[in-house]
Amino acid sequence: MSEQIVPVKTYAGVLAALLVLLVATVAAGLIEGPGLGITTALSIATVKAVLIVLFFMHVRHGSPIVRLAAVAGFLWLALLIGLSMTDLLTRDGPPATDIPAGSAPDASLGANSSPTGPKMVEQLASFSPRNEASSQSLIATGTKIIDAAITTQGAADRGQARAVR
Amino acid sequence: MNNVQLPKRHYLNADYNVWSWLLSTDHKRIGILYMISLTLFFFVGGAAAVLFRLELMTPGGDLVLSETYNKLFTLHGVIMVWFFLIPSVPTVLGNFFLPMMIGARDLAFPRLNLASWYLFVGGGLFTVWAMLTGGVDTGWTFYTPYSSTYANTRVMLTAIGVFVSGFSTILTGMNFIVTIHTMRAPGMTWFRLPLFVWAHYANSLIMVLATPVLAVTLLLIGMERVLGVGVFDPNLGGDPLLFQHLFWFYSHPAVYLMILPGMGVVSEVITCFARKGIFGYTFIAFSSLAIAVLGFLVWGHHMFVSGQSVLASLTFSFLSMLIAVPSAVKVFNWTATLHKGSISLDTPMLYALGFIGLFTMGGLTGLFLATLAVDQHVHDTYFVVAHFHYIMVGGMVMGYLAGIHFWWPKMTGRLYPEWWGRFSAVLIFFGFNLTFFPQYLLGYLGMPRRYHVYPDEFQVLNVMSTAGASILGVGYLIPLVYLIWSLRYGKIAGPNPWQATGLEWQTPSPPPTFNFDETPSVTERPYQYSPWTPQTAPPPEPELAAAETTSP
Amino acid sequence: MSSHVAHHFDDASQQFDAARLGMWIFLATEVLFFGGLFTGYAYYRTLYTPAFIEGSRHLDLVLGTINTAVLLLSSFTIVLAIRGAQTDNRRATIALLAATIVLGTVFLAIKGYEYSVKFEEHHVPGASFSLGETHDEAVEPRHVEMFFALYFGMTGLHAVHMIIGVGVVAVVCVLAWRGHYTSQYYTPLEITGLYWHFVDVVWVFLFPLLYLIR
Amino acid sequence: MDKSFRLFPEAASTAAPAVDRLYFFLLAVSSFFTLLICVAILYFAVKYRRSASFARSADYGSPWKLEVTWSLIPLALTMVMFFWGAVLYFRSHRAPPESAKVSVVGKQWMWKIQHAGGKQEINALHLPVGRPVQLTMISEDVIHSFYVPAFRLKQDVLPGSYTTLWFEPTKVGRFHLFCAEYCGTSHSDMIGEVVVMDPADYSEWLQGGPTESPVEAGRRLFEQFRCGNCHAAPVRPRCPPLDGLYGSQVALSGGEMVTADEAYLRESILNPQAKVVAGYQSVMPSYEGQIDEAGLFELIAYVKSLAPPEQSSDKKQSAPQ
Repeated sequence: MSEQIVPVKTYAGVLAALLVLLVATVAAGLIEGPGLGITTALSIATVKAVLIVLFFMHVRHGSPIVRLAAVAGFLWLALLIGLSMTDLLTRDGPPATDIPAGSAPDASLGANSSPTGPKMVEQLASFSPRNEASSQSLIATGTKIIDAAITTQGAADRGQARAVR
Repeated sequence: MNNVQLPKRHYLNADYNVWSWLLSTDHKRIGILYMISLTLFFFVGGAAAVLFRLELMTPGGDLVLSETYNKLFTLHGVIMVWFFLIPSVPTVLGNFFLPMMIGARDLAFPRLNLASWYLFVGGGLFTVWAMLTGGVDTGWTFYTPYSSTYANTRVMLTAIGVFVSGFSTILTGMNFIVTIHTMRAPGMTWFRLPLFVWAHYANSLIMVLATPVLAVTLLLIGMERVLGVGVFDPNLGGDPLLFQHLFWFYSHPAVYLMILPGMGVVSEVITCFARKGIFGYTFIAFSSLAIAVLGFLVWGHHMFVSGQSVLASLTFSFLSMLIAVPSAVKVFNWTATLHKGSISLDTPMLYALGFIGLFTMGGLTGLFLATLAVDQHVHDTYFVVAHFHYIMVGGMVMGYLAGIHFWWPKMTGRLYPEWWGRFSAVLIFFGFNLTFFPQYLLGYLGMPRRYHVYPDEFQVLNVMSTAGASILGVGYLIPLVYLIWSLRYGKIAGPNPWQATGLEWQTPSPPPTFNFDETPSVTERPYQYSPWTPQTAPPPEPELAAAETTSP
Repeated sequence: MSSHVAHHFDDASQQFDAARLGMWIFLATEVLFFGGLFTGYAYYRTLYTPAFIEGSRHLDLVLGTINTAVLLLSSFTIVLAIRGAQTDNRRATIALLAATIVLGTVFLAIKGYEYSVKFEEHHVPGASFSLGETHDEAVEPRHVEMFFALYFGMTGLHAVHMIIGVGVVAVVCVLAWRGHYTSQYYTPLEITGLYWHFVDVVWVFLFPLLYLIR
Repeated sequence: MDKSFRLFPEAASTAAPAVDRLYFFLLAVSSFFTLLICVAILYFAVKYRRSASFARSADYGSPWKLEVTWSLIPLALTMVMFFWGAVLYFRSHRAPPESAKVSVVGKQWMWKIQHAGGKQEINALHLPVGRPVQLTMISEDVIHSFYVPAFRLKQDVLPGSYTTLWFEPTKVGRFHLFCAEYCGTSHSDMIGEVVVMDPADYSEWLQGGPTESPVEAGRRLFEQFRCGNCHAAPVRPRCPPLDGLYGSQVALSGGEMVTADEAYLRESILNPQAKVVAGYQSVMPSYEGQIDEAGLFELIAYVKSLAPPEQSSDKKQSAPQ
């Protein structure tokens, strides 16, 4: 067996760190206001998980492939959550012609309205449709670029459509 | 070749009683067990297809009721996807040959391998029982809220069967990855691995990382359906699109589960029958990994008209386009392998070339579906049906048959009748195209999938499709007959009837229980074929085989 | 070559590597198994943030904290049990495995108590779900029900893993008592430990997500 | 409907020729590569057959250049497909402001359609040629999908939330309307037709039969459910007033702002506690299960018609027709 024997002191140190972090996360959860708490709590949880994985699960001394396997699951979970949220956070938006006068016509792009509008998750706020400065302007810019590229083709369509009529 | 004899002792005659099979931990025997069970499931699923193709001969619903029709296509989808296509090449050919190709005596976890088979067969028989005695009508996609609230059929029983067999897939994938990492023979470095092994490595990554999400999704359907706890149904506060995200996070990569191992088989077969080293080994190997990884990033292209956000649709369309590149790289490299080879069109080669042609068409029509505006028109029509059948049947089933024919002599020690082999390969190719090519046209015309009755003007193309399906059905029955026939009457193959390279050919056919009498050591890259060797006179048999053989 | 090496392995080290890698790959699938529920959580927490905060207020933070500490401690005891095998200290191994079983059982008992309280308060999703009189009127009870659906789904799945874990630890404890494990061969102990720590890691994320949003 | 056998569908909307052009581009690229591969395979299989004699050589040196070439060419082509498809997709998600409004309710297994003027139909949609139309769609049960092949457009119809689809018919005629998302036993019976008419025929058709405009129907529901008892109480209303609400920004008790769009109105009727207006108590009961989706469309139409007293003239879009 090629396993290294880790001193008890190391394990005890890790346990102590984990318990301190537990106290810290509960304290932070009680003190901080809504919203910020979840970021802090998840950061602390991540630190705790990394400690357990590195020391208790011996990844620190593990072979590269074991490290890869340890990371892969979490990476793939990030893909699943990340890309699903890309949809959810940019989905809301009123239908096209129902936008009150004065707001950008491009706001119509997310044609579907979910039953309850999404609340922003702080870290991903830049994707939120409510954030005019980001997602809508992103889509608006995209639309403009593409529109410029196809003006001639659009005109051709219209012409053809009239001719058919 | 008449002087060649079967070896005296091999894995098939090592033990005869039933328990020596049902409790075997020999990867080769488990591969055979899988082959028998898969064949059974294939013909159950195929029978359903024949029935509903007959129904679709006429526009009206005159053969079966709507309920029955819906249960038939669901049965076909569920059985074919989970109990034939996904397990086919990995569990039969992968199980049998992956350890032999890397020079191992068995998979890393032989008992787990046997447990996988039990989970698979248990889940499969349970599902078939549930679907034949009561039926389920949700389609294999189980879309919510239909499946979770509205369907009155055996959704839960079917889901349980699929759930159980999912663990079989996970365990198989895990077994393969560990085997490839830890069990390679001396000298078998990563870039000396046959491409079949690379394909299975990539495939196992998907098995391991995607399947659990399906399992938990089915669990959530169960929660909603049985306990009435809302997860996906809007009436209970849920969102049906979450289901689609979770489901396609599994099911799109699952499409690559159905094609990557087939690609592995084709890489082996093409080189052998072109007598030439594979062109662009590294590119084919890494394109398998690229497909496996990119395959996880494209699921939203099933949701362009689902109400998904525009930004998400754009992202997924863009990522879906990228996956065309590794697929194209593979096709170009296989074609280049043929250049200046010494090609013989034996049965496995016919299947493999058929695979390349049909996969090319299936892959290219995938681009139509990844293109946002075209997908708005063809999504959920017969265009989609044709596309994925070109990949799954034109691709995977052709790959599976190529592999079965290529390695049949190794598995059984006997050759199948070559003329019948070529005949059925050609028949299947034409039957397949006649069945599914008209469906592309139907799809662009706008015929939605899963329609029991349809407008009259679609009839001509549907009749063509049904005619093709009957040819295809006959095409699949012929190999079943002659392969069974060959078990007793086929010519003795000898250790290496194709003069193939690769470790699996350096041991007698059928192989001994522990695969090799002596652990082989590897000194060169795979596919050291030389087109200059005259092929009319076979090279002398290795000493190994001669020593093992004896008169019957 | 040890007698514990199966026929198809060359040596004990290869077998150990294979077992450990196999366990890690299994754990990667477990991450995604729980991951489906975490995705559901992220999805609905985004949609129904106030309801989730409301739901979280109905959980017992003290018991949750105690349970977290219990689990962290059990990870410590099991890692020391493995160290015991590595140093051929059989008594320590057995005692520490027994301690792990006790801690796991304490966790499950506390969890069971929490569940029973939720039953009495009608917080279990389903027809009889009710938030009682005390809740914030601005939240929709149906969305709080979604929180509890995920709470029971996630902690339930976690508890099932804990029950399996306690069972497996009990088996290896008996085997250790019979002297199966030495510094030359302790693979089952090591992979049991990996599983146990993984279940712990899941809880480390569940705890703040369920108990600490307010 | 043209019932004769054909290999290519009719094109009857402004979107259709554009989609067809893209389709032909894809078809050309695909055919080229399919032929390239198939011809190459057949040619090699014959030319380099085992019995043929030629100078066989397998030494190619490094394949890097070739590999990079045949990776980049497909990549470039797929990027063209992506951008071209994205352009048309954008266009299909941006209805012209002058679009006529039609509401669509899908249920197992029929389409219920109501025009802005109140005319209702089942499994049929009558439209004037040459005028853009925007559908606002919702399902009462499972997911359906509104699909008109001749228009090259489809959009899933979801329970619980609105989706929209717009198109401009260019051809007089009758076209298939299909449900494209599998929705249960009689999925294939959930079909209807889109009848595109000359504007003159259309206005004649609109006159026929009894109609009650959605606003009037909505007012009837408003009175039936006694919504006015709270929302229109003359002195110290317990609920927010509804005049001029539609399209405005509403401050919620949580401090956020929302636009009062259709989705917001629908949610506030079915699930009043989700978004409580700042300064009000959450006293409104839920009307879920009491009003069906068609009724909700009417009630929302009525609320939309309640213009603020001073500036009623700007709300031309939501005013009763």
